[in-house]
Amino acid sequence: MENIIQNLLNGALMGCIYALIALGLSIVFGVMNVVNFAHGEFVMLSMYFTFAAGAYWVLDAVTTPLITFPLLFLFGWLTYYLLIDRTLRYRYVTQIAVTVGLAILLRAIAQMIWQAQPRALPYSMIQGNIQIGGINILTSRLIAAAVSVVAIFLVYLFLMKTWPGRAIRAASDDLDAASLAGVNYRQTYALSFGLGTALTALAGGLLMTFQQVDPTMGLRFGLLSWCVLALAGLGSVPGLLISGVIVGGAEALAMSVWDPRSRLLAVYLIFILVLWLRPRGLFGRK
Amino acid sequence: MPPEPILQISGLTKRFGNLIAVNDVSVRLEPGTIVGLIGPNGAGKTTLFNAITGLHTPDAGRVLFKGTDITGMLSHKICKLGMSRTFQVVKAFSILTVEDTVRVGAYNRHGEKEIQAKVDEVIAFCELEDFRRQKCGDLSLALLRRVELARAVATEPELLLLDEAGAGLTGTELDGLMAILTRLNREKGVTLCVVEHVMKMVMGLCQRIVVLDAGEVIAEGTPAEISDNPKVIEAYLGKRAVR
Amino acid sequence: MNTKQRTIKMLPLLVGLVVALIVPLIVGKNQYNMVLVTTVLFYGVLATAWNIIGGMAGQLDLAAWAYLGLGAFTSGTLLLRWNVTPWLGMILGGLVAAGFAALVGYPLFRFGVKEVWYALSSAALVEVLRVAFLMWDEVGGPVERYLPFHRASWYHMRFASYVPYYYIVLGLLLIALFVNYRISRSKLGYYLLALGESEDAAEVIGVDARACKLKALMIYAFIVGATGAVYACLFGFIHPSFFNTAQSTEVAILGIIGGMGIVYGPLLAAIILVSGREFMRANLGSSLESLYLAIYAVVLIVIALFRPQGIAPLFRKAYDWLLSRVVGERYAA
Amino acid sequence: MKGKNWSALVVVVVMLTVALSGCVTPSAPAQPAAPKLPESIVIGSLEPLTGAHAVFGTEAKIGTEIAVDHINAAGGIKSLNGLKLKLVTEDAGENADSAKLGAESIISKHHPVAILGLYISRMTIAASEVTEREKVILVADALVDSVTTSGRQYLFRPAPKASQHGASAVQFVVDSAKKAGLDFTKVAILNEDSSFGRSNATGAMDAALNNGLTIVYQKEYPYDITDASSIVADIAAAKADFVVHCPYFTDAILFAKTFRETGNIPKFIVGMGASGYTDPESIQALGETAEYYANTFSYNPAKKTPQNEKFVADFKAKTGHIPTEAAGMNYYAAWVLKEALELSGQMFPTDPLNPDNLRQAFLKLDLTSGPAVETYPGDHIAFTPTGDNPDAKAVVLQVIKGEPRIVWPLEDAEVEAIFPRPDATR
Repeated sequence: MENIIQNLLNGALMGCIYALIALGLSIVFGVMNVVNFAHGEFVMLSMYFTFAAGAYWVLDAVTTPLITFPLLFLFGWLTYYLLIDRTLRYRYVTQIAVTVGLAILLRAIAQMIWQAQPRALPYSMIQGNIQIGGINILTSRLIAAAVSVVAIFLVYLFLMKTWPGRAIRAASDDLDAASLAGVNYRQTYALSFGLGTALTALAGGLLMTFQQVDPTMGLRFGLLSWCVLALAGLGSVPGLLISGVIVGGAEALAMSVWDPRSRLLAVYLIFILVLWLRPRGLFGRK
Repeated sequence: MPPEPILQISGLTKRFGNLIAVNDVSVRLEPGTIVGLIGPNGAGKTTLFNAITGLHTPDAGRVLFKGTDITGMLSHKICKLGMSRTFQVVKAFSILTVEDTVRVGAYNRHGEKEIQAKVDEVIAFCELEDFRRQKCGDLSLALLRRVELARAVATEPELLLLDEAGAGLTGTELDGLMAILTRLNREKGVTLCVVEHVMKMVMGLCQRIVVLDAGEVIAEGTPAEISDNPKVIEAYLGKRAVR
Repeated sequence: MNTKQRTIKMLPLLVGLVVALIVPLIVGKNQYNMVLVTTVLFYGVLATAWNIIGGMAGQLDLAAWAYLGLGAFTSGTLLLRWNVTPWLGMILGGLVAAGFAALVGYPLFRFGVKEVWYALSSAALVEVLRVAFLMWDEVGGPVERYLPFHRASWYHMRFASYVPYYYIVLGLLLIALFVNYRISRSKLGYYLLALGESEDAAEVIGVDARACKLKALMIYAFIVGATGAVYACLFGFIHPSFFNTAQSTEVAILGIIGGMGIVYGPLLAAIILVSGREFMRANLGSSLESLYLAIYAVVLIVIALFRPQGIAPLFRKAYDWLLSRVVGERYAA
Repeated sequence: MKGKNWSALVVVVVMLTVALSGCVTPSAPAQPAAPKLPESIVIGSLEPLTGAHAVFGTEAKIGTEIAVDHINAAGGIKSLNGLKLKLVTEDAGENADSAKLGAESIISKHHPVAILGLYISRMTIAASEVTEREKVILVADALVDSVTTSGRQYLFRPAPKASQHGASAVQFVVDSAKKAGLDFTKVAILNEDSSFGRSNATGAMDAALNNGLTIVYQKEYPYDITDASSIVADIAAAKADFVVHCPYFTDAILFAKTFRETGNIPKFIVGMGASGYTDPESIQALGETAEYYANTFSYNPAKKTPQNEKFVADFKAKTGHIPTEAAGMNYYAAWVLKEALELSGQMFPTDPLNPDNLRQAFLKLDLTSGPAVETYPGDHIAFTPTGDNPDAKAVVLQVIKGEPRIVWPLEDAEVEAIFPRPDATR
């Protein structure tokens, strides 16, 4: 029993990071209705940047987002103007084709630069564990989860309280009306895409404190974040957090009580069931 | 004793979250007539159409078509029963040609053997001869509206719902459309229900008009009665004044 | 259309068929080239089958290798357990794949899962099956199951050369093309194209979108499943790694690049892109590692951005031009 | 749409022709004429150079390259008038079909006498269908037991097979515990869920039962696992004395970090099947966390023989680190091949490169000295008819002060094992 609580806790903490990853996707898909199949590859790229910053400048993984966040923002911003902007007038099929192409490209580039072998950073300064009763909490997960929650809250405030945030939300509600009200959709879209991409930098930094990265990692995070997004539904930032925790918890539970391989099964079964039975997601407003 | 209505809507309600788009609407359509459905933007006309044709499931109320309860029935089954529609925002089959688009509608009642004859007939009827081999994606809005009408006509409906078929058309195009609709009504006996903003078309075509505002029926009557109705004037002008 | 025009229009088909038939005579000696052309045709079959659900019905299915794997496992398991010939396994594999497609497709379409969500759920399906078969030790499991090794046996569909496989895959390709062609000329085809453009608009003019999509999905799954049986024999084993998301996505990409809903489009894309990819792999592979992947990706992005309707229309234009030059405007298509 | 559909098929035809003409390579004569020898003996290295397994394939290729250089520098095949070896390489991709394609490609382009490769068992068996058909000797560096049990005639595997690795890992711990006077009875067995992982685990389980140990925990997990904390927690709950683990690569790093982070470090953790804990890349990625981890190996980089020291020095000069298992296996495999060619030259002077003759030579090999044995884990090389060497032995490496050191078998040990782990928490 203790073991199950232990595993659920680990899963829930992991789920907070999933929520952070899905938040970027949610902004991109929710606001711009852009189907980004390369989101997982952005996470992978962030992790590699973190690795590079850690390996060459001897930074601790947790501090690397200071550098990688602006870098990824710029990357997302450029990606928007170079690729995504052109796809807006076509059907979603074209968007998928373009973003899948981008995903393959990023994977290939990562493989060329960092080779296929997984890369990891040495022990981070936030590693260790805290014992509470029989429960063993990993410090890195705890801090990662805390940072994720704070980041999600800050993004929430940004969307609710600041002018650019309102512009993003306005564009998500009704593009035509927002354009009339003086919102330049291109800038807003570029901003959203940049922000959505930059958030993966934060997640990447946190993940690298306890995980390794390899070029094929993107697919897994991509599907995972779509799953969290589907479960949460569009437009609910706090809902993402709950969904992330549900997915993380389900994963950990499946791994410990059923079979370690069933982790994916649990995640995808949730995903498919949600699509069938509640396409709006648990907290969606659309 | 009035004849059996072709469509009878009673107490129809459709909500989206907290928004009540259509509230307790009851309407009767007599066979062979042309009825106008008007109202300001956001009055719930399109939602009402969607609820009738099965694209939305209504939250309450019933829809009877030729005496059959079609509430919540799938659109294609309703179409088989003899009702079709067009859309406010044109939904063209851009990669199909005009001819093939009409063919899709014609398959509703015809097998492979008679299909070509039917397609030819509808294309002639809707005066689309010159464009039959063009792709819908390459056509102008006015023509697309005509093609939408044609593919609906090809299903051989008894009742046809037209959602702003006249929007964005020039005067000549409008006259052409009205002529086709009149012929459709007279020659084929198709009952028409038109949602329309273009008053010329509403007044010129319809025998009876239903006015919706904020999801509710606020007036019903002949064109003359409606144009004098103070509630209708308020609904329109009131809205405009707010803007 | 007079006889001469018809002849001109059938000409490409005949020439293509003749060339396809004599390919082994030209390159049959070189097994590597044989396996290359077989691979190209193999992707051609998958992409052509995909055209039914993806191109015509507009459902971006990313689960090709899920059905392929089901076909391979059905046929392979039947052969291993009960010594059932893969020739029969092909049909049974196709049926299992189609049945599974119905099982999955019915609720998906019933609950209106579409567009990006359909794409994602189909991608997830591949992963689900991969994991499920990894865990299902009686049939799958992590250890490869090798089909009985025979130097050559018609009964076991094992041959010492790729030439027979080439003809089997060519046969499947012709079937897939024929099925596509027939569908594109039938009520189902027009219905699929219509609902692929707008489901609502198709529904209100009498198209039963759910049933049509389900039919399309099942036909596609059947062809892909049958191909899976041949795939298992070609490589001599079955393994859950057959359920491959990246390769499934590639099939969809070939369909998109070829031109959605155009019968010969996906085949064209498969011929150009797959042979290009294998050429690059052979020539850049060991020296420049991932470069070919990058080039492949860039080509993909460029085509998707600047030719969103696919490459097939370009080829048709080129052929029309060629015809008008050779036989005069009158017979040009 | 009428009719036009087919028109573009002409273009298909054109493309097919273009695609094919690009593929066609001038075909060389199929077999060298009997008495006349070629200018050099072509051997191939077919390894996964791209994709998920590229890390192993690249090492393997370097190992083979160095071996060929050494063989040629030492005078080539002496029984064939000092004929030199010529190495050709090809990428085998990352899955079975690309492996098969790679095999077809390298054979049709270069007609090698023998091929070394393909590290990944699934790929090896797929490619071996091609080498069987074309009668090309395949010297395999893939360890799964079933590679040699599927009835291949032209396949030989000098390296110890996976179940030998599993058994060695357990035997090492049992020996070390006895030596340290500890009573180890409870073992946890972990493996990633490929056929390789399972083969290793099977060997370990048999060895554990033979040694009277209790298997208190046994788990198979996917190699792309991202969170090992639940498994580590379960191992702690099962109170295992030591863990025998067959990781792939990424997961070894993940598990090592998680053992440390959760503070649930068992008294010993030994890896089986080479990949994982003691690879230079893993040590680099793990930093000090790699300390005390042990791993079985199909190659002994510390073997104190002139040939081995030469190889290690050359390898280090080229790559900056000591040879990994993949490199070592291919190095001695190339020497084994060289010895077989020598023998074939003696046995069949008229047609030494005939695949059936070369196969006979392989089966007749009986080596106890020479460069092959000097780099080999074990001191006797001879093949059974299935192509295995029953006298192959896995060695155990342990990371001590950041360097992998040979600690077992005791007679080959470089240093004494640090046993049990000083940082064990229970």
